[in-house]
Amino acid sequence: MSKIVIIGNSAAAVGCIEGIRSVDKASEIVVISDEQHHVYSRPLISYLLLGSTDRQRMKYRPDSFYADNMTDVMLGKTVVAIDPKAKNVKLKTGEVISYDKLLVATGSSPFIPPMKGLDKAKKCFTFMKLDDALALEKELTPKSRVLVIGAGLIGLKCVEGIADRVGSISVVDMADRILPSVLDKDGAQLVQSFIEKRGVKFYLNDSTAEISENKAVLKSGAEVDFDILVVAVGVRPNISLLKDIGADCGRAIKVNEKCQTSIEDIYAAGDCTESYDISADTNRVLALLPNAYMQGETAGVNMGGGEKVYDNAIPMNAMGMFGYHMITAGSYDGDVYTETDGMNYKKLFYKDNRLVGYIIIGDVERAGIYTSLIRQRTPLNEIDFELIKSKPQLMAFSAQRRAKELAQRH
Amino acid sequence: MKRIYVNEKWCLGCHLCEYYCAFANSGKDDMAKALKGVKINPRIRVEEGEKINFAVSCRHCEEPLCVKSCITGALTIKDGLISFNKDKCVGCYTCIMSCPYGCIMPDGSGHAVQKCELCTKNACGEPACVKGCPNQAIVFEER
Amino acid sequence: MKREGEIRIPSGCAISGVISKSGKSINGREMITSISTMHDRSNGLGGGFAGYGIYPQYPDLYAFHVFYDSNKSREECERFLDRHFDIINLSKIPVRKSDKIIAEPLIWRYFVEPLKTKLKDSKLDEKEFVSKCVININSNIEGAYVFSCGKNMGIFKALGYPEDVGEYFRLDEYEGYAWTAHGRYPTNTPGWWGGAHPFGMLDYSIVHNGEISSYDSNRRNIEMYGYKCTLQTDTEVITYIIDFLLRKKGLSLEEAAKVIAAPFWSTIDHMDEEEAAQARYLRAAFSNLLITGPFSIILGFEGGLMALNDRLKLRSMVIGEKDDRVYMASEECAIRVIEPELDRIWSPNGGQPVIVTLDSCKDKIFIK
Amino acid sequence: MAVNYLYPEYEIVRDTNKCIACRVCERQCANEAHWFDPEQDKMVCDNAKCVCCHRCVSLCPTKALKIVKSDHTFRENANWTAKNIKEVYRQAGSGGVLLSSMGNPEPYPVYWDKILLNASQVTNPSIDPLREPMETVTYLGKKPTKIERDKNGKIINNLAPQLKLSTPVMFSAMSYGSISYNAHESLARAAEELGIYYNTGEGGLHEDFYKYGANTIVQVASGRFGVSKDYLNAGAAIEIKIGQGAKPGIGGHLPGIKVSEDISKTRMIPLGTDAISPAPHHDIYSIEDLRQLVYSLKEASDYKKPVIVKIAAVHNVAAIASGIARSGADIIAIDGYRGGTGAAPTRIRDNVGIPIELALASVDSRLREEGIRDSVAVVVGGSIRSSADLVKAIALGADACYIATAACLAMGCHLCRSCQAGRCNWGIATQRPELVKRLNPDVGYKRLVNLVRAWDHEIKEIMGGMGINSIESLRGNRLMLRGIGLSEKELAILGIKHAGE
Repeated sequence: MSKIVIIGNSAAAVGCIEGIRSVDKASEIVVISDEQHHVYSRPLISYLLLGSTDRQRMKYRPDSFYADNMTDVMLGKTVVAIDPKAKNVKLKTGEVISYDKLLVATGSSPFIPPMKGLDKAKKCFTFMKLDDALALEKELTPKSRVLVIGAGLIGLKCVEGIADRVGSISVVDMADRILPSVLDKDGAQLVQSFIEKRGVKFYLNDSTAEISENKAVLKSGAEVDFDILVVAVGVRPNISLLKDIGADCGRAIKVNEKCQTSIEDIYAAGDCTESYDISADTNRVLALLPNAYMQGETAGVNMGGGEKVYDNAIPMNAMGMFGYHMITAGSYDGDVYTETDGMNYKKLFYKDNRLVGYIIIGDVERAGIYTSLIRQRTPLNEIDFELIKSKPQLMAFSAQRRAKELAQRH
Repeated sequence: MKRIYVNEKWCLGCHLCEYYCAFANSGKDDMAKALKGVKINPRIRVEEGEKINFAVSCRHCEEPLCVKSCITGALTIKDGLISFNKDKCVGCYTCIMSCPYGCIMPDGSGHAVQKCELCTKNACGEPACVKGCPNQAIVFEER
Repeated sequence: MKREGEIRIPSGCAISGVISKSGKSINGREMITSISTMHDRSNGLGGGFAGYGIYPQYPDLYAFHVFYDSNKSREECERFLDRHFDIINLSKIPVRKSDKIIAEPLIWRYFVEPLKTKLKDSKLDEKEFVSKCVININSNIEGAYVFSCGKNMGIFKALGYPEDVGEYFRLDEYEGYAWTAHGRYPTNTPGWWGGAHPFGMLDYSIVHNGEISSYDSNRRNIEMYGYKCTLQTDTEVITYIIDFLLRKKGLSLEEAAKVIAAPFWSTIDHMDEEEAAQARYLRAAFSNLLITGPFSIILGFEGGLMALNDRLKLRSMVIGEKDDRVYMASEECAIRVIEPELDRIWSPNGGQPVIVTLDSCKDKIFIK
Repeated sequence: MAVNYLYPEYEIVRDTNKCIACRVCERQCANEAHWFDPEQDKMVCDNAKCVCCHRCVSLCPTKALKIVKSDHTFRENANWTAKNIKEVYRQAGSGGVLLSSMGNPEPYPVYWDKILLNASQVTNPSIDPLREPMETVTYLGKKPTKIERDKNGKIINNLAPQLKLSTPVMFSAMSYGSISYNAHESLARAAEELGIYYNTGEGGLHEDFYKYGANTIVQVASGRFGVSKDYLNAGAAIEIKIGQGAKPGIGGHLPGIKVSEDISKTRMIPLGTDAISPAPHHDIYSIEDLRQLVYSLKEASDYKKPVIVKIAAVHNVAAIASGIARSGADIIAIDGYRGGTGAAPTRIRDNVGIPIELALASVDSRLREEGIRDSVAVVVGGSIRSSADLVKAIALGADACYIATAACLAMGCHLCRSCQAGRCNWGIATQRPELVKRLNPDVGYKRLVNLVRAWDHEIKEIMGGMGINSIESLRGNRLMLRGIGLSEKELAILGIKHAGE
């Protein structure tokens, strides 16, 4: 029996706790979180504003979760340092918590680039945590003019969340298209048009030149009046705790397949880490909830004395805007199969006899079959690729494979 | 745990499983009342090929990617059964992205998903697709 | 009213038997006493006795007991007997008239042996010759009925309660080493003496209590082998089956019991391999001679008695022992009344034969 | 187009209030009687294509369908019935021999229904099969003529080869070709589980089914399809088929279109060729020829397997059976005129042969009269519809019964009697793969097992009521039977008394 300390209290932490408890019912678990909240789902903050969830329902796990898993939680406590030799962590309050094994799941923080006059904007928010959303919500009025800087996932989900509660929304992004990290140009155009129908105004290939209290002047010369400013240009992994003690870090903390860092008995998971993206053969920060959970779970099982590897991470995103859905995964490289039909849009990317990525907008049914092809690195010559191109279906697999998948437990 | 297994050798492609599924989850007590004039949205789907047909529904995986990926905690696994809490679902479709079998689908509302829960939450008792399959191509058993 | 042979008449009954293993004399009076105790198991429509060792003066001659309806029948029968047998002695069987015994036929007794030339011409063995002749008389001579035809044994039967029948035939004047008795409870009122029991074939006699359900199956099978079930009674068909199995097929008494009251297949499966193989063989080979439905029988034969119940034991039967005597009866009271102090008394299981022989002929009887 | 004189025999009735247009009827009708009409946005049908097989009715989830016999009428009379009129029209249209399937449908007397069973009351106790052993195990084969003993006096097992049945039922011959692979598999597996036998029919034995050999009777018919030494030794018994109740004196004809690769291999004939069974065996023109074939087959199988000779019940059946009993055959199988077939000329099916009840009674009586009943077992078939028929057959003198129509019904057959069309919607009498797969042997075999077990329970119940606890005591026990509404002559042939006697 040992003592496991987890820094952070989101998906990776929950994955870790559930991973530990799947193999180890005895060890002590301590969760240290700088937030004051029972574990909740970060991506749900936009749905909270939208009204499709509430404080209670957005809890990622039930109220009894910590008790059920025999876990001590220290909420509102910030870890300031790790001593890997003494095997303890020091809190801002001066408390020292020892550990036998440590998980760093510190996530990431909004990145606020230097912008001229930003300090003049009185109602300026980021959109990452529950407290951010609650603060933003307080300021929303039906007449509010909102300027969102950043047309990425966070920015647009924020747009969706507040769209019906404000007067107008403008979105500025330096990129030439919305959702530049997940969509290609054509797909982005399709989605953009759809969002524009809801009255949202986009300023792309553009950025703020100067911000004053209620107005932003853009580099293009355009002027945008606003009451509320939301900055959502990106996030930075929180890696300082480990970087300070010499752990191997790139853009984020490096971990192996077992989610171990370069320092003994210290694991890391979630948005603060880099993962190996098998679709692109490269290390990336895959800041997405499923990845965080699975990394956390992998770390947890290993910390609890079990054996688990996580070796098939890929970028993937499922997102809806005003009921218009898109699912993307992998990397957009190699040969391309495209299919468009009105509001439905599909691109498959394949190379070296493997599917490596896809973008589907509109009819997303059964997209997971494509995801699985990427993650399993299924050789395309073993399946009926022509058949599966048009529609994700198990019919494209061999009868033996189907028998295995459908007539056996797994 | 008892699971649903399909054997395509015996699937006739009659689609009755889909109708029995849709009826079982309609909450109505009469099939004609439930399904007449309705485009059904069943949780089990028959794939049709040239000489092959088979039905697919949630496999209730032991390592369920949908549960691990669910951003809300609406999908949970207990005693092998993967259940879905509609109340928590926000319709993000991360599960649709994750399920390797394509067995989670949008529900009728478009704001949430639906999946086979082995008829544990309706009045059917045993999975309706299994009961309704005329050729035992779908079975519910311990393997 | 149809009589036996014209219709099948079910009946309930009482049976009793006794044997002295050392061959000591037992007076017929004892059997009368025994069977009268079970008066209520009869209804006055038939009673009878078989005694073994009762004709020491003619031990090697066949003793034919014959009922005649008329002197015409007698004359015809005697002509037949003359043609086939050497008649050493003939007489009316002495009786003690009583108002309890009515509708008497003529009752004659003949001590005979087959004519050597006739026997030779027939190419049959002696017993087969005799049985064929008896069947011939019973089937073809109207009004004549041979109801006993063994050596050194005799059957006595009539309409009436068995104790009255015993008195009528003056059985107190006979001594034998073994006796059986029968009281009958038929479910109609036939008026024919031949329908009473025991039923005999050569030295085999059967007293039987029960109503077998396999009757027609057994009858139709046994009739393929030269028997004719003229009386349509259980006793008749059981006697023929026993005669067939023992005399024609050469089975031992135990083997015959395994045919008649065959062990259940489930029982056979639990036997050791050799025993099981034999039991399976006997069941498969003689499947149509399995007798089902309730029966308890006492088979009398030269040198012994065998008691046997159907395999479910649907009829009562107890066995008592005292010194060299063995008693068999439907009810214990029928034994206690003649031997109150028994060494042992028990109720054999269904299908388990109880075979008792004279000490002097033990070896002779089992394996032929 | 010529005028079609025939009006559809059946009408498909759809309750549109119940129909949810799931189209299962359309998907499941191989005759294409149903389809969805998008213009009317509803299901429509063509009654002329309906054979009343009930596939759609059975699968319709809302029970929106029923099939009714058309009340359309000809101006018929007792002589010119609708059937006669229609058959004339059909023949005038086609110029051909009319073909039909399954057994004789004409309203000749069904003697089973005129025979009543006995039960014990008072004088003899009935036996409760739930409390006491109740035996239905049956051995089929010759009984030994004499007991032989070794030098220690132990009985030597000199029994001729026997078939041991857990209950006196066997599945009678239906060839692979006339019925499907899955139907054969269902029969084979059911026979194995039940401890009884199924019969290959004349189409050989598929290699997949050699493993069920211990429960298989291999048939040798006039076409000798699929007969080889391996085949003869693959089963537990060999049956020489002389005749079939549905078409005595007639051979068989499996059209080449049904001779698929698997069937061609199993029958040992070229792919796509017609498989024609001659009317007689051309090596059996007399009873002594039969004896030669019996012994040839015994020779080929090392005298280890009983040989069955199967004949149709015809007028002279008793004498023929007597001849067979003396031919060395171990078992005689008699098929009555109501026995089924995959295809027979209608005139033959409806007019040739005699009822199995009378044939059985006269054969059993004759063999007993001749004292040879124990030298042969008698198996009868030809529409044994229930355990009651079976019990009556045993009591009349049969050792066991063959069932095939009832077995087909168990597997889903609805007696639409259009086997000859090869479009069996239930996957039984067809070779079309998409139809064959409709009979999942896991389902089919279980239903067969259920049927036979149910009958076995009923047999035991009936026997118990009679006070009989072993089937052999029922065999030939005609006192357990009484006729009802039968003439003196019929009673005499059946060897039973009238009820009340």
